[in-house]
Amino acid sequence: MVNPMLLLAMFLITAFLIALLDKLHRKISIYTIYAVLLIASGMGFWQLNTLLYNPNLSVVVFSAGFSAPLSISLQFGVVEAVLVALLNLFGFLGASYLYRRFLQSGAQAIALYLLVLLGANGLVLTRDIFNSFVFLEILSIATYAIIAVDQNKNSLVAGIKYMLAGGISSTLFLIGIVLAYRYTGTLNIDTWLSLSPIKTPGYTVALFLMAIGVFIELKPFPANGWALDLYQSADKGVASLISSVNTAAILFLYYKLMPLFTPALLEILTGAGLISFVFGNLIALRQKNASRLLGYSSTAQTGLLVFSLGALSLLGLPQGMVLRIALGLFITNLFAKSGLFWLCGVTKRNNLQDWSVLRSDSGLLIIFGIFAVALMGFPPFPSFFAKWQIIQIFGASQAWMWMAGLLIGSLLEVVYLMRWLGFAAKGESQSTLEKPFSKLFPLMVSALGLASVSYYLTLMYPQIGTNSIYPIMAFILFGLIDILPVKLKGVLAIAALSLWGWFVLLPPLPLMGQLFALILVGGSIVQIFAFMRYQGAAEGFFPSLTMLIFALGNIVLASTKLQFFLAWELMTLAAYLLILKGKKARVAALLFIVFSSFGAYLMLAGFSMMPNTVEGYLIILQANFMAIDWLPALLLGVAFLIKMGAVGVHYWLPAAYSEADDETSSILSSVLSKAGVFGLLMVLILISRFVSSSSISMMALGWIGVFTAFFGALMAVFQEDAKKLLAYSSMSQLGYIVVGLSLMTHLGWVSALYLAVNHLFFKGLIFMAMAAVFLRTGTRNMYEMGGLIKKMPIAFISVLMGIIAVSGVPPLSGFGSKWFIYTSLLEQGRYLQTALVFFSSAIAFLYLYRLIHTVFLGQAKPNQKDVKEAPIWLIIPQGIFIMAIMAISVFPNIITKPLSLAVGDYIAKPEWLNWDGYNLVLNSPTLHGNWNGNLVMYVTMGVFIIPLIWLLLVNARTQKVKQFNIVFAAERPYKPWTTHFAYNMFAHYEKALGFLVKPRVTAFYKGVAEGFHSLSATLARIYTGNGQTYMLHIFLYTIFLYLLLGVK
Amino acid sequence: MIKYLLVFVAIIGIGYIFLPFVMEFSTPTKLNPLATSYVQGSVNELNMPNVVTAIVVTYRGLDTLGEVTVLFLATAGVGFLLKRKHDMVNHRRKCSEILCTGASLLTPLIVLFGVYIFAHGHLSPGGGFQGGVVIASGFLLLVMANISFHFSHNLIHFSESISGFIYVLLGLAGLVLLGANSFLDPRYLPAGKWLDIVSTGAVPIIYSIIGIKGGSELCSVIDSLQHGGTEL
Amino acid sequence: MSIAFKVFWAFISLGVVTVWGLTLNGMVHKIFARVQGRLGPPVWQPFIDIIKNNAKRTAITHGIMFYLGPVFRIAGGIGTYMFIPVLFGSAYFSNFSLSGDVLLVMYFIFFGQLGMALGAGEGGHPYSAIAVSRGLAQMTAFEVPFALSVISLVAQYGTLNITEIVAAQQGGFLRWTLFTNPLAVITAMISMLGMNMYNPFSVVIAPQEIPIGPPTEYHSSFLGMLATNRGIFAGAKLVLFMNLFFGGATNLLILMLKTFWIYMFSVFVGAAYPRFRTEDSIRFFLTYPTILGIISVLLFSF
Amino acid sequence: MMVLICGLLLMLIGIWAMLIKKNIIRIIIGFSILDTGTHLVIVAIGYVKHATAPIVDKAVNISQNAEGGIQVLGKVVDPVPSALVLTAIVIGLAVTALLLSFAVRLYKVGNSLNINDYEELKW
Repeated sequence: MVNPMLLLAMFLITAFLIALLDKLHRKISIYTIYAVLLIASGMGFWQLNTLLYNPNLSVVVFSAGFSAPLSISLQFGVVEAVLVALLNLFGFLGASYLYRRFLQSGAQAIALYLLVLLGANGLVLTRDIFNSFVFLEILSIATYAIIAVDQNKNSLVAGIKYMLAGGISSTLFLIGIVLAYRYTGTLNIDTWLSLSPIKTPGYTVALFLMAIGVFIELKPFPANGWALDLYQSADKGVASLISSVNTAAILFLYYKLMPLFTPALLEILTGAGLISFVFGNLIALRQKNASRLLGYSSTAQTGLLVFSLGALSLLGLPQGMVLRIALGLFITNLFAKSGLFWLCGVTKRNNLQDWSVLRSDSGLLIIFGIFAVALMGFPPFPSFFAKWQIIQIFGASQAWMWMAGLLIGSLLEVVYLMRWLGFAAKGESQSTLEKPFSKLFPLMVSALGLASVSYYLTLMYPQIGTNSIYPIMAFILFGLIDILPVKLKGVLAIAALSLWGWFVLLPPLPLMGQLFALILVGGSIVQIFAFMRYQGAAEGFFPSLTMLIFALGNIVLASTKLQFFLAWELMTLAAYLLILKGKKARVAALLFIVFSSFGAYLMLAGFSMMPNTVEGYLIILQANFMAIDWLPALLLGVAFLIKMGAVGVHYWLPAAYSEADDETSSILSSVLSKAGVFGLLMVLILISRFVSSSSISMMALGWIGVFTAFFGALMAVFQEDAKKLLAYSSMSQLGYIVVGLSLMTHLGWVSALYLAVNHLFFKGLIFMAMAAVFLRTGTRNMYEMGGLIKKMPIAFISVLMGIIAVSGVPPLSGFGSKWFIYTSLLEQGRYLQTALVFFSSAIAFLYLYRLIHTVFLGQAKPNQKDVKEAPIWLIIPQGIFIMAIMAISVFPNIITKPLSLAVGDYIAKPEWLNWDGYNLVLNSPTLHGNWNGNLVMYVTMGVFIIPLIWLLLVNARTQKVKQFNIVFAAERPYKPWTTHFAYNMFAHYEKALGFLVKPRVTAFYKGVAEGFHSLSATLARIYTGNGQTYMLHIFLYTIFLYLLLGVK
Repeated sequence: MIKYLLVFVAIIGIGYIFLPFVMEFSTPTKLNPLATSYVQGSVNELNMPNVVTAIVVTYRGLDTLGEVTVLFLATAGVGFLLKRKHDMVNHRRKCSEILCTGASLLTPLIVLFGVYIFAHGHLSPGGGFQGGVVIASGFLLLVMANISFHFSHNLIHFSESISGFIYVLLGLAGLVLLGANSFLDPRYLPAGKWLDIVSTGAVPIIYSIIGIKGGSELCSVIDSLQHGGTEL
Repeated sequence: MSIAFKVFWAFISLGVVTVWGLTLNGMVHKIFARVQGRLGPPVWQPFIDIIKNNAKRTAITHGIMFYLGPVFRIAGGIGTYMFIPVLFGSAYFSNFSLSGDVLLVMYFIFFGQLGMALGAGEGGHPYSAIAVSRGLAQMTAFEVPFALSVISLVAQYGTLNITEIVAAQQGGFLRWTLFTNPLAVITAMISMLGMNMYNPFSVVIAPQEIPIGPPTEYHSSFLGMLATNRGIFAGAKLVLFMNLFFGGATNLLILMLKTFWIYMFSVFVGAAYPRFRTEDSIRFFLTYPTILGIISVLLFSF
Repeated sequence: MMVLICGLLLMLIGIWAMLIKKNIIRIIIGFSILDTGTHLVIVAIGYVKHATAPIVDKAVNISQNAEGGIQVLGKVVDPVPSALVLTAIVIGLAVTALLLSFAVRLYKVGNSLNINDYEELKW
């Protein structure tokens, strides 16, 4: 075992002698402290290693040859070892960041820096309460002093505020210690713990003072103005030090004191932590200054840690578990927050919008991305697992308020961090950065460290399974080979995914799972071809793309809730990254991730109320005999509806679908939305025992679906932007699927799935064809195109097939989906819903005609006269989709029968539904009907070919005429712009029904956003910048908490 | 106005927080067990009459080490903050004859007294810090009197560094000589005779070192405040 | 029945409906002329037009879609007809109605319209597109009451199968839907006004203001085909209405009688009313007939 | 008891000064007063009725027991708070010194000691 005394002695000796060493050479002293910090960190790791192999080792060391209550004891257990290792490592990284400062500032700064770390180490190690006061003061005073490395006015002012606040809190702490000593007669925490509880009010006061002293050092909202000013103005190296090392050590002190608190006190402080988390994030929402934003975020994260430690302890979890969970949050925050502060120092940009400077430096951008994403709790970072567990525990113990607070705070966090990331990734880039190695080094180490810690944590985490790693591995591997040509990467990706899909994904799945696997993974693989159209390396697509597809497969393959959620979050993240690749996709991507996160958090809450699943046994199989309550079903349902873009929560959808790159939009629309369908289906399976078609809930779901279909279609009619049109069209189609699912009947589900499959084909097809059009014309506004049928016949044919399929005109497969949806609805007596569905599908004709007419027909534009057909890579997927559509149109049985079988596993096929050859016969007591897709196809071919032959016979030699060979107002027009009837094509329709699509939802969400931002701004007003006011805050806060505690 | 009201509320509130404690406070009539064992242990195990010193230097020696560190920190911090590139010219007038003479006369005595205090810290009231402060006050007197007396910066820093270093070494000596739990244990030197100045193990040495350390730190602070900090 | 036999009889029935449909069109023109105080063309004028057009030698085309437009159109008309059983209980006049139910028919109606719209679109004339946009807009509106009335029938008869619907109406005229479910029939008849695009819903083809557009872009055999389809399509729709609402027909005579009067309804209304603008007709269809339709659905769903 | 209350009162006075006075130096003085009050409270807590300083000399009754160990019979005050206060004083001193040098430095940069003049960082 390592004697912790040696650790402290080493720090002290170095600190005392550094002045002398510095006389020899400045660099000697700097490298000496590097060595000391690394050795200290190594001692931590060594101790950890020792303890892992020898868990029963005594870990307590006394001083002065006396044992505990008499002397001061240090404890160097597992937790302490982890902290010592990490804190010193970060001390080292921070020191290397400050290398230049040290060169200028001299030995004092170096000694001060070392003493900060000494204080932190001592605080972690000591088990004596007064001794911890001493180390706390060492830590604080050293921090006060080191603020002065940057002697500008602001940091001096912030320093004074900090010192005053620190002085007050340590005075409270000190007086609390001594008052408590009066009752306990000991200063040793362990001895204290073994005492029987003391119940007098005076003791409670003492405890309270002690606790509040430490607590205020943890910067709780709203008594944290001083800390924010400090984060904003201090040198970023120092700010990083404070937010990581300093806070971590004090937090650990808080943790050590926690067992001493009365439950009431702990409850109050825990609540205060949660408040701090939520409000810190709320105020950060409107913050434009990067360092101050990080300050808010940092206080929020500390609040979160305080909260989770307290809450989990209050719920009676074993300490080992509490610590493991908190460690996940802590490590993420440590790496990411200090990294972000360092990054702030490297970019030297305070305004968030100026962070676009990172665009020129993809390495730094990636590092920034890692930090931001980790902070938000996306997988595979440790905070993801921590949050997962916390929410699960809250759910199990029904701590709803806590859960809600945690989730709201997290959502706010997502908003501002993602906005920031958006600025960095998508803003206007102006200049280059100066990047000294000493500052880059810690950044790279912490990003790499965070990534590798996460990777190993994910590997080791129970209930994960190797499958769940694939998306991450794919991301990393394709990230490493991202410089290769895009064609090669495409082939590799297709090969890898196909092999994986065939040998790993499909075999264990039941029919329903295989079906979705084919839709999700198969549908995506086909569309990989489209990405291969890019020239050169086209960096940035394939890591996210492959991660997305693997994650999609994993959603189907999940056997535990965690696996499902992990895959879901990875999918969301990958989709976000893909959307962000779009040229103007900053806002769209932000909307996407915010709504997705909202959904994900609902899902998280829902999962926490759901019974545990059996590991190693697919959820989709378990769903058959498991049941969940209505509340989790509701939460999960809403979560999936968000992903599908149901009306009301569709706000993100048109933006994301239209601003993403065209290939991405295609995948988003045709594939990704089906993940939502899959989820919703699972939920319905889970509640199928006690919910029937006529339940109010299912009726409501049906109406949601119907209105989604209706409003989606109606809004699509009024778009000028082809991609927006397609986006709304997707929304509309998904509405049908929701209606079908809501029926909870065999036929209903078959129709929903049939539609899902169809939608994949035709929407993928149209998107691909339109991608080709956008590529060649360089615009998305339909009225700027026209007459492209002659230039891009293949695209035209694809779109033609697509719109026939979408509209449901026989003989293509689209009619099948209409037939299914109507019959299943009518069979259940949902007449009014049928009518509205019918109306929406009639409206679909409007936008579909507009799409094909304004783009491909009408007058060609002169500036598009050199437009060529699309590259082969975009045509391959189109060909595949056309073949698929034709196949299921001519032989509908190849899809309807398997679908019926797949659904039959969950809802048995009724006897009145039969196949008579290709004739699908429905003989239910309430409805008779039939559909013979095969025969329809032949009849249609017949009635089409006969007149065609006739026409060819009588009119074989037609004369081709030029574009303007029409008579327009008695003249030949020569202005295609005015002759092409395209802009605002359905003006009359807008006059009649436009009032229905006033942007109410937009107004609502804008209002919500504005409300939050002004709330945030109002709250931020309490930070007046006056040091005295901050002190007043501290005192009033103390009094407030005291009154809450209600000591009698 | 609102602000005054809030301050009033804050002060009343803080007073109110202490109320329950004051209400039930009664001066105890006997020592608690920990204090008793300190008193007994100090006399019996350490052979030290001054129980406070026993606690400060031995039992809770780690606190004291921390305390020394805090002093060092303050010095370094003040020096760092008030650091100047060039010494500015002092525009203060010369001291009067009486002050000069008095100060010159008293300073050695004061320093001597300081040494006495920390050398006898284990026997009588007093100790390293007190001694150090007294010594520093002597130098303060010189500074106030504006006698053209220059600290040797190097000397001060050297004594700061080396005394701190020796203190830690003395602590480590316990660790080396007496075992893993004996950091800062002074008992590797003989306990000596009761009330003897060379007794109670290494305590007198430690306290002297603390005295030197404290004195030089405070001198350094005085120097920094007077002349601005120095580039170390 | 063998496939060849079926195809054969399908042709026969197609011929019948073409002739009857065109005759009806001729009569309509005559009636309109008389209402407006003109002499009007002879009843057989449509036949003359078709023959004349098909005999024209010259033809121009704007492209492949333009060329296929009329084919789509007539295929839509024929196809729609093919999926409707014409005579109840007759093996010969049932066409290919076993390929699907009323939903198939309702959707196949779109086939020709869509194809036509595409063909006209390629012509590049803005009026084509304007007409299409009006037509589609109006179509979405009148389909709602029509769908509601069909739904009401489903609620009433529990089937989508046209033959079964007709079967349910057998046994005296009082069992016709017209009498058992009058609201649905009224609704459907109002939407039929829109379907037939006579006044007051004639803004789509706007015969006076827009004398060009598809009819002039298309000429010669193209126009002939379109004219033929006009007969077939009208006949198909009338047969459908007859089957759904007026008890169907067991022989051709009854068929002619019933379809004539169904057609005359919209003609009389058309002759008597002025024209709605597009947005007005949309508003109209989505209010009164829709409410009627909803009531009729609700009446039968409880 | 009196000392305790005096200490508490001093603390409150210190807090008052910190919250009301605008001059940074005065605020620091307030802090010093708060600190001193704290020290008084600490010392007061260690007091035992009718006891002397915890230095075993002639003022304290002692007796030798059989093994040669010394038994302290007289009353001494609790030595622990005394030891603690020593540390606390030094720490208070350090903080005050640093505060003062910050104030000095700030005065040089900002030419004012009024705390209201330093409010640029906010919100």
